[in-house]
Amino acid sequence: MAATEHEVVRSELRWAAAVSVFVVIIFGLTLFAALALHRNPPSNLERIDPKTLHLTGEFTEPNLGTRVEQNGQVTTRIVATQFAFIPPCVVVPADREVTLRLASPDMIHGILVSGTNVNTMVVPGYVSQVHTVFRTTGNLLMPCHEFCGLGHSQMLARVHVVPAQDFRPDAEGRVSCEAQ
Amino acid sequence: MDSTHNTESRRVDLDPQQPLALREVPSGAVALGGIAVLLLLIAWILIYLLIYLPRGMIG
Amino acid sequence: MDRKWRVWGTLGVLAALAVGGLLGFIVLPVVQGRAAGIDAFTAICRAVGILPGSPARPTPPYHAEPQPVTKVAWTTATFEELYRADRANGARLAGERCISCHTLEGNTPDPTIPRNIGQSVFALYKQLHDFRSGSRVNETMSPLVKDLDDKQIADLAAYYGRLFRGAIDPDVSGRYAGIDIQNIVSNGDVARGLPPCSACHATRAGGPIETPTLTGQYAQYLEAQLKAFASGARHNDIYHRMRSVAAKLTSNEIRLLAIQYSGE
Amino acid sequence: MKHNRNLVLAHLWLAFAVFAIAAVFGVWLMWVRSPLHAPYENPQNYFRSVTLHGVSMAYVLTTFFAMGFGYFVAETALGRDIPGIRWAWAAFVAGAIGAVMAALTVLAGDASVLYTFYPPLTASPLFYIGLVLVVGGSWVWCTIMIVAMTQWKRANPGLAVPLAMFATVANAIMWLWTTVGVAAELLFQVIPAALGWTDTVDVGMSRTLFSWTLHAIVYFWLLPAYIAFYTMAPEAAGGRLYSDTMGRLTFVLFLLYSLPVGLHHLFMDPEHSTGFKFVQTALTALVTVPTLLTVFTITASFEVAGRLNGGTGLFGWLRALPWRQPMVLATGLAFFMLWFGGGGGLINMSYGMNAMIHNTSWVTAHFHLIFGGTVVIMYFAIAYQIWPQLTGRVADADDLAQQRWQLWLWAVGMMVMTLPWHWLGLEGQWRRVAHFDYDDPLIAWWASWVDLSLLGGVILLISASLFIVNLARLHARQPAGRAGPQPLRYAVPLHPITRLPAALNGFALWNVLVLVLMAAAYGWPVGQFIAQPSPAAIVHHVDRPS
Repeated sequence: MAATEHEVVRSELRWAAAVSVFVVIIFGLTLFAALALHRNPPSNLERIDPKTLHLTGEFTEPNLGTRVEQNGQVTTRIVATQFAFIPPCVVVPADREVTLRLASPDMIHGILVSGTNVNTMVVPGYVSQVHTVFRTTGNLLMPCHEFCGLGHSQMLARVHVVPAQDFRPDAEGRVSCEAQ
Repeated sequence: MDSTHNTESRRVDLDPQQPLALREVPSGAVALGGIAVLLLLIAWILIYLLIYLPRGMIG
Repeated sequence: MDRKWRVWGTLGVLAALAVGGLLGFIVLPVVQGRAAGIDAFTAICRAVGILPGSPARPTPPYHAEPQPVTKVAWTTATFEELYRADRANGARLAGERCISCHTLEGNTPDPTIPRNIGQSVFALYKQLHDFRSGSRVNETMSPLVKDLDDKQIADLAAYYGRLFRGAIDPDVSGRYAGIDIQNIVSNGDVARGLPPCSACHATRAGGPIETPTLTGQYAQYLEAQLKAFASGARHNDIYHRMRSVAAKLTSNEIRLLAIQYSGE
Repeated sequence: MKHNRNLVLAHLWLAFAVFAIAAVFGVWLMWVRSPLHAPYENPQNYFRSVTLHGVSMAYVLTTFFAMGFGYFVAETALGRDIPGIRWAWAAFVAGAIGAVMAALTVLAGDASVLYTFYPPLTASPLFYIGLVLVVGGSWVWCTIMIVAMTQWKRANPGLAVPLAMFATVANAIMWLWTTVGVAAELLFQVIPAALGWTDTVDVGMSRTLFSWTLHAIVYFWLLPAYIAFYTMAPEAAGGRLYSDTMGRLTFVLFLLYSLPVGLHHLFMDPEHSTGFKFVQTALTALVTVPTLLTVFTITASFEVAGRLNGGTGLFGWLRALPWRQPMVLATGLAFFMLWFGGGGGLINMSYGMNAMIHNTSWVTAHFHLIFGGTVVIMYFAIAYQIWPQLTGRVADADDLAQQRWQLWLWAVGMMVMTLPWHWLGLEGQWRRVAHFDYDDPLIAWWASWVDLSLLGGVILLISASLFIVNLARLHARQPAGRAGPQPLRYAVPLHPITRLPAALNGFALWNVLVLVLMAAAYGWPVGQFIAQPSPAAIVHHVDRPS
């Protein structure tokens, strides 16, 4: 079958065609996951000045943690700063869409929530926004997974995923770990 | 400075028409490569279905 | 035969870009935007990156008033102010208000008063600024700095402090207070999520700008501040940095840490 | 190989010496992060060592190996002297000084910013200037490779450039294109900040400029291994290269599609929009094609060798291959690891699926397996293949046995180290951590898997030391009466090249297409920071008190 260079090239092109089908299948399933199942890398390109983050309204300390906004969106705001997440523990409802909004006043940080697809970098200068639905209830890890200084190894927060009926916002719509 | 194309030692010199042994080339490569790529696709799809999708919405 | 390669090469590249672009900039945002109630134009602009927000989800509103724990912001303007501070003016101001407690070179013998000789300029600037803005309250310090403006605070900080902070007392390198305390200082405690003290307070840690030098400070003062952070009486640390650390320490650890850093 | 023996040896010995030292640090790192207690265990030492391990393996071992191997190929494949030999030595000295500068700064603790050195953490200026010297030296090498090929083509009009040289020049051109990103980041953003000329830095722009380099650099590391696959492995197996044309096309596809895909390192970053991330996902899907073509072409070349050696039936040729040849054994082991490493890459590139494993041990496992495994095992095989040409000492039966042992240990060690990492990465184990809390119920069960990967690391250290011993053995004097080494012969294609289009003998067309691709893929992602800079972040120095 490889008698002449022409046959060789033809066999290579047939292999290339087969391999292209392989790549198209993977690319297609990736596209399907994005289109129908809302599996996208988080990006919302929203700028915020890290130097004055602590002076803003949204990321002021009392407004951090989980809150049900007036339009019903469950939003968890977390600040990632050198060597701790504020608040170090957040409560989120299961089986209900949650929006995580994170910002950093100093370094590049990053979060993942173990056992879920929740993952984003937290870059000073930008607000990171992640939309997800937590299927399993329980206590999940939320570490900082980007090197941010000598205390990086200790930078670890918790996510308490509670069943919908145990998710009881207070008057201002806030839910915190201490209250649980 | 002879560089690349002398002929002695291990390499068997090919006579003009193909020796009998090379008739089936590249069927072995297609078989081995095909199995490897197929297993790769199956592995990718298993991770896609069993780990990626159940872990929920993102982004 | 070469023209064939040029044609096929270019077509291949343009086709790849076209498929990627069509899906990435048009199909994905429009389909996802419709499901989230975002109009096609906004979704496409967000996918291209000229409008903030995700093409697939509305950005949630927020209703909260800023309640900052400090008014200090490390902007380039603040840095310029400190680089150009006038130490002579600082010395004159110190002569009027500070030397009765802190002494001329900031090396007071009274253990309840912090030694600020050689302290970081940024740390001094922040604390003075917080006393003035009320973010930090002290019956002696607050009235003293009430009427100072930013420039005067910068001059005072530049007088007592140093741009590149070293140990307050160079020949003091702290005192060994047991392996557990040494471990907290250099390794922290991952079980409690307690970062090592040296992660910020070591001189080459790359930690927050306003981190003060602790080595050579009075133990009594250090212990008092740690207890204030733990109880929340003192709360001018940006985003709970010291309050979260102090809350995790036992009172014995606080006492020993103060001894370790002070060298007494 | 008469004239530039010392130039090649200097490059390769610097590369492998730095590799051996960095391997020791690698195992210490795994000891510290394991449940066991390692000596000198504290964050300063841990992150200083991570930086040293990364910089040594990613910038010094790779760049100097590629340069040394490039000089060897330029002389032996083209059969003529290397132009600008004095420039080559100057570049080597500058690069060596740069490497030493960077290493000493890191060891002194003034550059604990990891090998990715993302601001706002900023190290000592000496560290960055050291890296600039290494990259600058490699630019001189790129120019020499291009000039050597151009001179050869002028002296042999109409002839096909030997595949080994064609691929080396493709690698050099790709390297020139990709270092534009990191050079711009270093010269315009990071070094001014390190020198204190600016107090702030645009973090979004610096990560984007670094991502411009971050993918094609791994193909700059990978191409020498692919040159060995195409031009050495078939020869060592006693066969032919199945298709020279497709070999050239593979290297062209690498040049084209490894450059405009850097954003897949920033999928989880907030400063880029979904649109450009998806475009670069599509282009990354295309960069899998040349690897899949290579798997077929080299397997077919091995099939030719196996059948010539008497193998029959569908897979009989596999057994008939001369597995006792280190180059053949290394290629087999490399392809085995490539299945896992490449598979990991397919998961990483799949747009939303990246969220499942970004910055987890899965990614660490991926690049250790595909670079540390597939590529570095081929660096070993190339070294074993060309060392006799450099020292005049032919490997005897004992040498070959030791070499095979070393290759097997490396492959086994790499698999044992990285498989647990893949699994733990999926379970959420995050990166660059000095201490895990193994008492935490969610982390406790990781302990035995981390110990297993530590065992893999120890095997790798044994293999690395054995490699240095094996190289030293090839410097021993050739016993009298034994025949000296034959000049190295590159693989001959199954069918002699009759007509070769200019497009597969030069890079003019491909450079134009790379420009189009880079403009489309990186135009706005970089341009957006020029149009509207991101809010600047304060620089935090780690080489002096802030």
